[in-house]
Amino acid sequence: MLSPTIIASLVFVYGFIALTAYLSLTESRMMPNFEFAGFGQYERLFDLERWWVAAANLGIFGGLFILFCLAIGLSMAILLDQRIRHEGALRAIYLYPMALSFIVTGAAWKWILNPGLGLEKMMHDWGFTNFTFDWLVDPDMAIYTVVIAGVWQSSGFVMALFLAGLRGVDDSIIKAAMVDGASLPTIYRRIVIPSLRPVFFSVLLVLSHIAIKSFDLVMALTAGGPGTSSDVPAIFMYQFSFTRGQLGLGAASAMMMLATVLAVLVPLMYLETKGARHGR
Amino acid sequence: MASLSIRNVRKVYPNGADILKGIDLDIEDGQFLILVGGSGCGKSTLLNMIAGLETVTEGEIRIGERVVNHVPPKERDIAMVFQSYALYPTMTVRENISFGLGIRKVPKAEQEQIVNRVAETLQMTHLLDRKPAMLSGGQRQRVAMGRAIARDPALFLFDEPLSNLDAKLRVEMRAEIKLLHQRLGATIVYVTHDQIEAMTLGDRIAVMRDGVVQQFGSPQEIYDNPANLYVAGFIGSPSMNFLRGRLVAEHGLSFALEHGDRTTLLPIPDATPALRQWLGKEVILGIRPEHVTDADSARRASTDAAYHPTEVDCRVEITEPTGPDTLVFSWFNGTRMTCRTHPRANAQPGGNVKLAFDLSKAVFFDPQSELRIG
Amino acid sequence: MASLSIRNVRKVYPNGADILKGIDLDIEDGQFLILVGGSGCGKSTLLNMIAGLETVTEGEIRIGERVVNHVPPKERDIAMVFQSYALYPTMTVRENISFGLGIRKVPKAEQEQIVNRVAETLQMTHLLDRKPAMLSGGQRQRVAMGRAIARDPALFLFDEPLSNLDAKLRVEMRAEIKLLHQRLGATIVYVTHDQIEAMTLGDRIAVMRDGVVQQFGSPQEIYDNPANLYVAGFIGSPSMNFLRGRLVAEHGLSFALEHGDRTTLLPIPDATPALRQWLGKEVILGIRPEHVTDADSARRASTDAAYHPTEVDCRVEITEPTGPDTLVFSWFNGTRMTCRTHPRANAQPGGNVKLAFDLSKAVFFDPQSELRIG
Amino acid sequence: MAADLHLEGGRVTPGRIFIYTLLVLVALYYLAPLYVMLTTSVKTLDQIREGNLLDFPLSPTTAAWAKAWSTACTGVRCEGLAPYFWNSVQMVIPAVLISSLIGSLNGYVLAHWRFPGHNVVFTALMVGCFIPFQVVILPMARLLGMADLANTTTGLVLVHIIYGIAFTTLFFRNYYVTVPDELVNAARIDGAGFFTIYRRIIFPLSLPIFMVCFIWQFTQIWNDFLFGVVFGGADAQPVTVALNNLVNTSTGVTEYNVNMAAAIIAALPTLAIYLVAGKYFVRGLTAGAVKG
Amino acid sequence: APQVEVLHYWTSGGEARSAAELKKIMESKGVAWKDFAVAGGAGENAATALKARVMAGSPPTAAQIKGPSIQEWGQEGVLANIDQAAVEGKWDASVPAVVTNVMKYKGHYVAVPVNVHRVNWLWVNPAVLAKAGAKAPTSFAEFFDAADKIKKAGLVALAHGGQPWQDATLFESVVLGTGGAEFYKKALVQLDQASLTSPTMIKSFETLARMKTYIDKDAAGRDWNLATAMVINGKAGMQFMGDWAKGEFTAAGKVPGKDFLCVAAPGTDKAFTFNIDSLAMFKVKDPEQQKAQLTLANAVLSPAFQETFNLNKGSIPVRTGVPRDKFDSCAQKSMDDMAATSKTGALVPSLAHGMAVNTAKAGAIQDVIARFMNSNMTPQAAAQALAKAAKTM
Ligand SMILES: Nc1ncnc2c1ncn2[C@@H]1O[C@H](COP(=O)(O)OP(=O)(O)OP(=O)(O)O)[C@@H](O)[C@H]1O
Ligand SMILES: Nc1ncnc2c1ncn2[C@@H]1O[C@H](COP(=O)(O)OP(=O)(O)OP(=O)(O)O)[C@@H](O)[C@H]1O
Ligand SMILES: [Mg+2]
Ligand SMILES: [Mg+2]
Repeated sequence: MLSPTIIASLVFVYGFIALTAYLSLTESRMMPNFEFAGFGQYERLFDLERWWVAAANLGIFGGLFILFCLAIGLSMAILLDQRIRHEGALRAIYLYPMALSFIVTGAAWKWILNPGLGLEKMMHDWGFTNFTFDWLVDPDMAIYTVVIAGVWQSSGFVMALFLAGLRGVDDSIIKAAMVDGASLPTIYRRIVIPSLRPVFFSVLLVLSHIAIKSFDLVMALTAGGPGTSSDVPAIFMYQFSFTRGQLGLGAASAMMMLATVLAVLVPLMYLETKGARHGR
Repeated sequence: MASLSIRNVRKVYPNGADILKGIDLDIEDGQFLILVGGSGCGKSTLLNMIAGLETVTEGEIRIGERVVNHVPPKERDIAMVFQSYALYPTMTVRENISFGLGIRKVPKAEQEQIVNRVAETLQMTHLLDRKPAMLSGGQRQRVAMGRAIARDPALFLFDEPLSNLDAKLRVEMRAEIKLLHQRLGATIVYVTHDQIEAMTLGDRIAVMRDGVVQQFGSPQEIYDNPANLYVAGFIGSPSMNFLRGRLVAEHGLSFALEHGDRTTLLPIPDATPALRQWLGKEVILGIRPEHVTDADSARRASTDAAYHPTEVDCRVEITEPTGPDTLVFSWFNGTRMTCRTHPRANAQPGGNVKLAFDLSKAVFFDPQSELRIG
Repeated sequence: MASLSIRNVRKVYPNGADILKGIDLDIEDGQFLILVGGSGCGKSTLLNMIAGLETVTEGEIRIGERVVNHVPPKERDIAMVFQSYALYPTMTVRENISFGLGIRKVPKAEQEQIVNRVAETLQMTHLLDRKPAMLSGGQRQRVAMGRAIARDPALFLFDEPLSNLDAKLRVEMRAEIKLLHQRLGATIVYVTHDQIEAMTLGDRIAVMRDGVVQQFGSPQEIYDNPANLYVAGFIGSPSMNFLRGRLVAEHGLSFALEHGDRTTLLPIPDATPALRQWLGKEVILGIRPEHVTDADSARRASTDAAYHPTEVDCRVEITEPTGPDTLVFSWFNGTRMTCRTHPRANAQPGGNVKLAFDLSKAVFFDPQSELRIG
Repeated sequence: MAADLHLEGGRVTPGRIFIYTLLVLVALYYLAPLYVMLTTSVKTLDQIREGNLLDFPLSPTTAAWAKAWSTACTGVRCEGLAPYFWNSVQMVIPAVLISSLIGSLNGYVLAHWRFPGHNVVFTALMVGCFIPFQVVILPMARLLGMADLANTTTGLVLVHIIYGIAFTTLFFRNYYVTVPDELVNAARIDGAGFFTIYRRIIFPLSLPIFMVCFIWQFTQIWNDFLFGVVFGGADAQPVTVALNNLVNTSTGVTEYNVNMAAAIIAALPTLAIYLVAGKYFVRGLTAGAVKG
Repeated sequence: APQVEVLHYWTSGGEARSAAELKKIMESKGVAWKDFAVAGGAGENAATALKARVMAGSPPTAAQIKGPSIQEWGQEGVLANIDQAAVEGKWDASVPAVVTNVMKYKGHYVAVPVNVHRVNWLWVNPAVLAKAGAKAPTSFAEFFDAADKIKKAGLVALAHGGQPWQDATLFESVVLGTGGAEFYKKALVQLDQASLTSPTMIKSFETLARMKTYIDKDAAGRDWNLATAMVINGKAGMQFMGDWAKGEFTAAGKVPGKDFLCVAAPGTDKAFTFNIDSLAMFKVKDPEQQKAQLTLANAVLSPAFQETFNLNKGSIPVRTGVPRDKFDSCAQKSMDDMAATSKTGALVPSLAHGMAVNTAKAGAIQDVIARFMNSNMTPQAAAQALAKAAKTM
C-alpha cells in the first residue's frame, strides 16, 4: 500500500523535474514553448562566464558553509554537553537565528558588514582607524560574507542536531573508555564523534539542502554583487528564467544544479546505507 | 593484582536518593567477589564507585594499599566489563581490544601480540576484523571480556556480563570466566542477579538488599546457612520452600504444621541448643527443593542409615522434567512446595506423590526479625 | 481451541533468502508445541507466518479446519505474546488488555469483567492503572500474557516470552505458563532457544536448524533419543558430552576410547542389534552429564543391581557447585567432559575424581551422517 | 550524553572558566544582529544617520513599531504589516498541521507497512527535498490555475503542503523506525486495521517528533517568500512579501527603524516558537529524528 | 462590481502615494482597485509573479511592464487591445510618437504610458563644488577637473551605488556623452557590432574606468538613495542618476537651483535618455472588467493624474496639456529638453532601464558592465565582451 500523498509529492517533484528537463531542450523565452530544439541552451550556458562564476561560488560557499557549520555546531554541542548551567538559555540563543528568515538575516548582516555603516565604522569611531573589514564590497571576498551570515544562521541548528546526537550516545561506552584510561578529548575524538555518523549524515543532508537552495540569503545580503562576483546558481536560474526571459537557459541551469545534487547525494546515501548495514 | 577494601561506604545521589547505606567488604588479592541482590539494590552503583565512575559520598575505598576515593578511573588500574558490553561501535574487534593498550602507550608490536593471545584464549581470532554490529551476542560478550583481559589490571570489575546471553552460552561463558580467574589469579568483583552464577563463580558472595549487605561469606556458607529469610529465598534456584509452624517436643524436637484440623509433624534431627530455645514458639522452616524428594530416591541417597526422613503424601500440581531431575510443584498443607524428584518417580499433575522431607538440612527463622535461628 | 497443521511450508524472503525449507508439523487441539533452535534458524519467521504477519511462500497452514494462508491476522483468531512484550506504551495496563476486546466490539461491561478476571489470574489487579513504563520486567511480562489470555483465541503464539527475564522470575513465569495451559486447555505454539523451557513446558518439541525440522517429538523422547548429533547437543543443559571411539567386542560390546597409547574400555549394556552392526567401526558416543557422576553416588543411585558402571579417574579442571549438584568439568582422554556429581563428592580443581559412566543411557551416532544409530 | 564525565561536579576549574567564556562569547556573536535590529528599531532616524551601530538608543521610541505594524505603506495600501500578518497566520496553521499529519502518515507507511521498493521511494523523497523551488513555479501555477486555486490562501497552503511533505516524511520515518515493529504486529493481531493502529498506537507516541516537525515546518512556511509572492496573488500575500515591499524601496527615503521593526515583527512568531518550544525541539530530535 | 487588479512595484513612500492617487481616481469612477504590489530588484519579483499569474490563466488587469518587454508579452498573445480608450482619450494627438510606438503591439495599443523619467542627469551639490573651487561640469574634461578638486578637498567626488543597474546608468550616460545620440542608438539600441567594438566605445570604457577612481570603495551594493544622501549632506559632490533622485533632495528640504543643481550628464545636454513607466493591459474575459480596464487606461493619461503623479515621483508628464507651473525647474528643463530632442532625434531610450533592448540582451550587457566595474578588465576586452553579449538571443 502506497500512500497517495507520497505519490502526489513524487509526481510534483519528479514530474516537474521532467518538465524542466524538457524545457531545457527548447528555446523557451518568456513563457514555456514546447518545441524541441536540442542542446543549444546547454552550449549557451557553458559559454557564459557568469554561470561558471556562480558555480564556483556555490562550491566555495557550500564547502565553507558546511565546514564551518559542522565545526562550530559540533564544538558548541560538545561544550554545551559539559553539564553547563543555563544550558537552556544558551541553547535558545544559539538556536534563534534559525527562526529568522534569510531576508532578515541578510538585511541585518548587510548592515553590520557594510564598511561605511557597521563594524568597520564602529571600530573607526572607537579609534581603531587601521581596522578594515570590507569583504562585503570586495568582489574577491563578497562570497565569504555570505558564508559568515549563513553560518550564523544555521550553525545553531546544527548544534541542536549534534547535541541530540550526543545525548543519544550510549553511556556505558563512555564509561568503558574512561576505565580504559582515555582522557576527555580522546573519548570525544575516538569514541563519541565516530559514533555520531548518522547525525553527520542528517546534518550534511540539511546543510547541503540549504547551501544548494541558497537564494534569499544571497539576494538580501549581496544580491550577487559586487557585479556578479557573489552570484550563485539559484540566483542565476531565477534571473534568467523570470527576469531575463530566457526560460530555456534557466531550465538548463536548474538541470545542472540537480545533477550536482545527485552527484553529491547519491554517493553519500550509498555510503550511509552501506555503513548502516555494516558499521553500527 | 591487588586486594580491595570497602569501608563504610555510603552513596547519596545528588537528587537525595540514599542508595548505599554503609557497605563494608574486604577481599584479598586474587579473590573472586560476587555481588548479588534484587534489581535496584545498588550493585551497579557500588561497582561504578569502585571504578571511579561515581563519587563516594562517605567512607573509603582502597585498591591494594591506596585509597582511591579521589583517583580518576584511568589511574585506578582496573578493567571493567559492562552489562551491555559497551563495545566501541565504530571500531573493529581488534581496535576495541587494543584501544586501552594504545592509550597506555604500549608499543604497537606488543599490542598486536597481546591482541592475538587474547583472541586465541577466547577463540575469536577469526572475528578480529569485524565490527561489533556483525557479531552475535555471545561473540560480543567475548570481545568485551577480551578488552578487559588484554590489560593486566589490579582489579577486574564485571557488571552482569552474562545477563544478555542465552542459557547455553551462559553456561559456557561461566566456565570460561572461572577458568580465567584460575589462570590469571586475578582479583575480581562480579555483579549478577543470577544466583546460579553467584553460587558457581565466587569465592565470596555479598548478598545486598536496599543498599545494605545482608550476608557476606563463601557460597556454600550462604547456601547452607543463610543469615536471614531474604538471603535464603534469594539464593538457590528453584527457591527454598518456607513453611510456618510451631516447634513441639515430640520425637526429640519436631516441627508441627497445622492446616485446618490436621497437624503434620516433621521431626528435627540434631537440633541445636539455640533452636531448642524456641520450643513452643512459632518459627519459619526453610527447606530446599532437593531436600524434599520422592521417598524412593530419598531412601537410596540417604547416607545416614539411622535417620529416616518423614514421608508425606502430596497432590501434584505441575511437573517440570528438566532432564536429570523432575521438578514437582505441589500443595502441602496450604503452601506451595517445590520438590526435586528423580524422573523415575514419575509424578503426574493431578496425581499424588509421596514426598520425603530431609530436615537434617533445614534451617529455621525467627518470624519477627527474619533472622536465622542458631 | 483448535488444532494446527503446517504442511510443507516454505519461506523465501523477497531478498531471496531461503529461510524455511519445507516444514511439516501437526499438533492437536490443546497441545503445547515448542519450537527450539539456534538463533536465526527461522523460529520467529514460522511463528509470524502462523500469525499472518508474514506471507507463506509455499505450503499450507491450517488452524482448525481452515486453511489460513490468505487470511489476515485479525481474522485468524490468535493471540500472540512478543519477545519484547510489545505493550502499547501510551495505554494503561487496563487499556492494553482491553484494546483487542474493544476492537472486537465486546460490550464495555463484559470487557471490564474480563480484564478483572485476567488481572486476578495473573495477580496484577493493583497494576491495572499504571502505564507500562512504570512496571518491572516481570510485571510487563504478565501484562503481555494478560493481553493474550483476555481473548479466547483458537491459538496462542509465544515468541520467546521469557528471554528478557532474570533466572528467578523465569522459573516462576515458566510455572505460570504451564498452569495456564493446564487450566485453559489452550493450543499453544511457543518459541524459545532455552532448552530448559523447551523440556519443561512442551507436549511436543520441534528442534529446528537452518529452516529444517531436525526432530519432532515429546520432550522425553527428544532428550532420551535425540535423532542426531545436533539435537543431542542442543537439548539439555549442560550439554551432552561427545566422545569419538570405536566399537569393540569385549564384555559383550564395548566402546573403546584411544588416547595416545592408552585405551579405555566402556562396556555397553543392552546393546541394540543396530548398534552391533557397527562393531569395529568408529562411532560417536553421547552421554549426558548426569550419567557421568562420582562413583559413590552412582553406586547408591543404581537401580539395576547387576549393572556396574565403568569407573575412571579424571583430572578436575573446574567445579561449579550449583547447590543441589556440583558440576565438574574435567579432561578425559583429551576431551572435555561435564559431569554432575553430588556435593559430597567434593571434587577440587586440580585434584582427581573417580567418575562413573552409566552407558545404559548413552546414545551413539554415525560420525558421517551424524544420525543416531539404532 | 548523560554519562557523568565531570565527577568534579560544579567545582570551578580553569577548564570550566574557559568553557563558559567561550560559550558566552559565541552567544554574543549570535546575539549581536538581534541587538542591532532591536536598538535600531527604537532609535530615531536622525540617531541612525549620525550614530554608531552599537550605540544605545538615546530616546527610545516605539513609533517605528507602530508604523511598521499599522501605517507603513506596502504599495497602495498603507496599513502596515498587520493585514499580511493575518494572511500568514491563516496560511501557516493549516499548512503546518496538514503537512505534519501527512508526513506522519507517510512515515508510518514507510516505517511499518513496508511495500516492495519502499527504500527506493524513500530515497526518491530525500532527493525530492533538493528540488529548487524556482523550477516548480510555472508548472505549479498552471495546475493551481486549472484547479481554480490560483491566488488563494488555499492554493498557497496546498503548495506548502506538497513541498513540505518530503521533509516531514523524512522526520517521521526516521522517528517511526525506532518504534518496534512488534508493537504494530501486536495491534494487528489484536484485530486493529491500518488507521486504528495509526490512531491508537502510533499517533499517541508521536508528540516529540510532531514538535520537531511543527517547528521546522512553521519556520519554513512562515519565512517563505518565493511561493508567497508568486502564488499569493493580491489577496493572500504573506507577511514576508509585505516586509519585502517595505524594505526594498526603489525610490524614496529608507526608514531603517521601521524596516528593522518590521523585520522583527515578521520574525516574532517564529522567535516565539523557538523560545517556547525550543526544548522540545532538542528533546524530539534526541528521541530519534536524527538517527539516519 | 467592476474592479482592476494592478500589479506594480511602486511600493516606496513617494511612489506609493502617487499610485494611491490613481486608486482614488478609479474609485471615484466606481471601479474598485485591487492592489498587487511586489517590490524588489527592479521588478524581478514582480515579473516572476506576473508569469505565474499568466501561467495560471488569471493575469491581473494591468501590470507594470515597460519598453521592449511589452512587445515580448504581445508575442505571447496575452495583452488586450485598448485602441478604444486611445481613441476616446485622443492619445495619438497628445502623446509623442516615440512613446506611443512602444505602447503598441502590431499597431494596436496594448499599454498605457504613465510618466517619463530623464535618466541622463548629473546631480551636483554646489556647496561642495564651491568649497573645492570647481564649477558644475558640462563636459568630461570639466567633470574630471571638478572631480580632482573635490577629491583633493578630501571628499568623495562621485557618489555611486555599485549595483548593476546603477553601473549601467552611469555607463549609458558616458556612452551618450562620448559618442552622441546617433552613436548611442547604433550601439546600444540597434546593437550594431561595429559600433560596439569601435574606438568610440573603447573610449567610453576608458572614461568609465577613470570615473571608477572617483568612487569610494564602499559603493558596492549601496542603494542609490544612500548615494544621493551623500550628495545631499555634502559628503560627495556629484551623482549620475535619473530624475527620481530629486525626491530625495526635496524630502531633505533642499531647493533645486540653490541647495542642489540638476545638470545634464557631461556632454549630453542636447540629448535625452528616457525611461517610461507604463501599464500593460492583459486580456480579461468579463466585459465589465474590460470596461474597467479602459477606464483605468484613460485615468492614467488624464491630466489631473499626470500632474499629481509626476509631481510626486519627480518625473514629467507623458502627455501634452498638463499645466507645468507646479513643476520645479529641473522638471521644466526636462520637459523642454524632451520637446526639443524629440524633434532632433536625440531622444533615446535608456538601456539601463530596459527601454532599449529586450530583457535578455539588456541583462547580458548589464553583466558585462558590472564585470567591468568590479574588475580590472581592459576597455578593449570590455568592448569585445559587450559585442558578444549583444548577440544574446
Ligand atoms: N544518577 C542517579 N541518580 C539517582 N538515583 C540513581 C542514579 N543512578 C541509579 N539510581 C538509583 O539507584 C538505585 C540503585 O541503582 P543500581 O543501578 O546500582 O541498581 P542495581 O543493583 O545495579 O540494579 P540492576 O540489577 O537492575 O542493575 C536504583 O533505585 C536507581 O534508580
Ligand atoms: N524480512 C527479512 N528479509 C530477509 N531475511 C530475513 C527477514 N527477516 C528475517 N530474515 C532472516 O531469516 C532468518 C531467520 O530469522 P528468524 O527471525 O525467523 O530467526 P529466529 O529463529 O527467530 O532467531 P532468533 O532466535 O535469533 O530470534 C535470519 O537469518 C534472518 O536474518
Ligand atoms: Mg545494575
Ligand atoms: Mg526470533
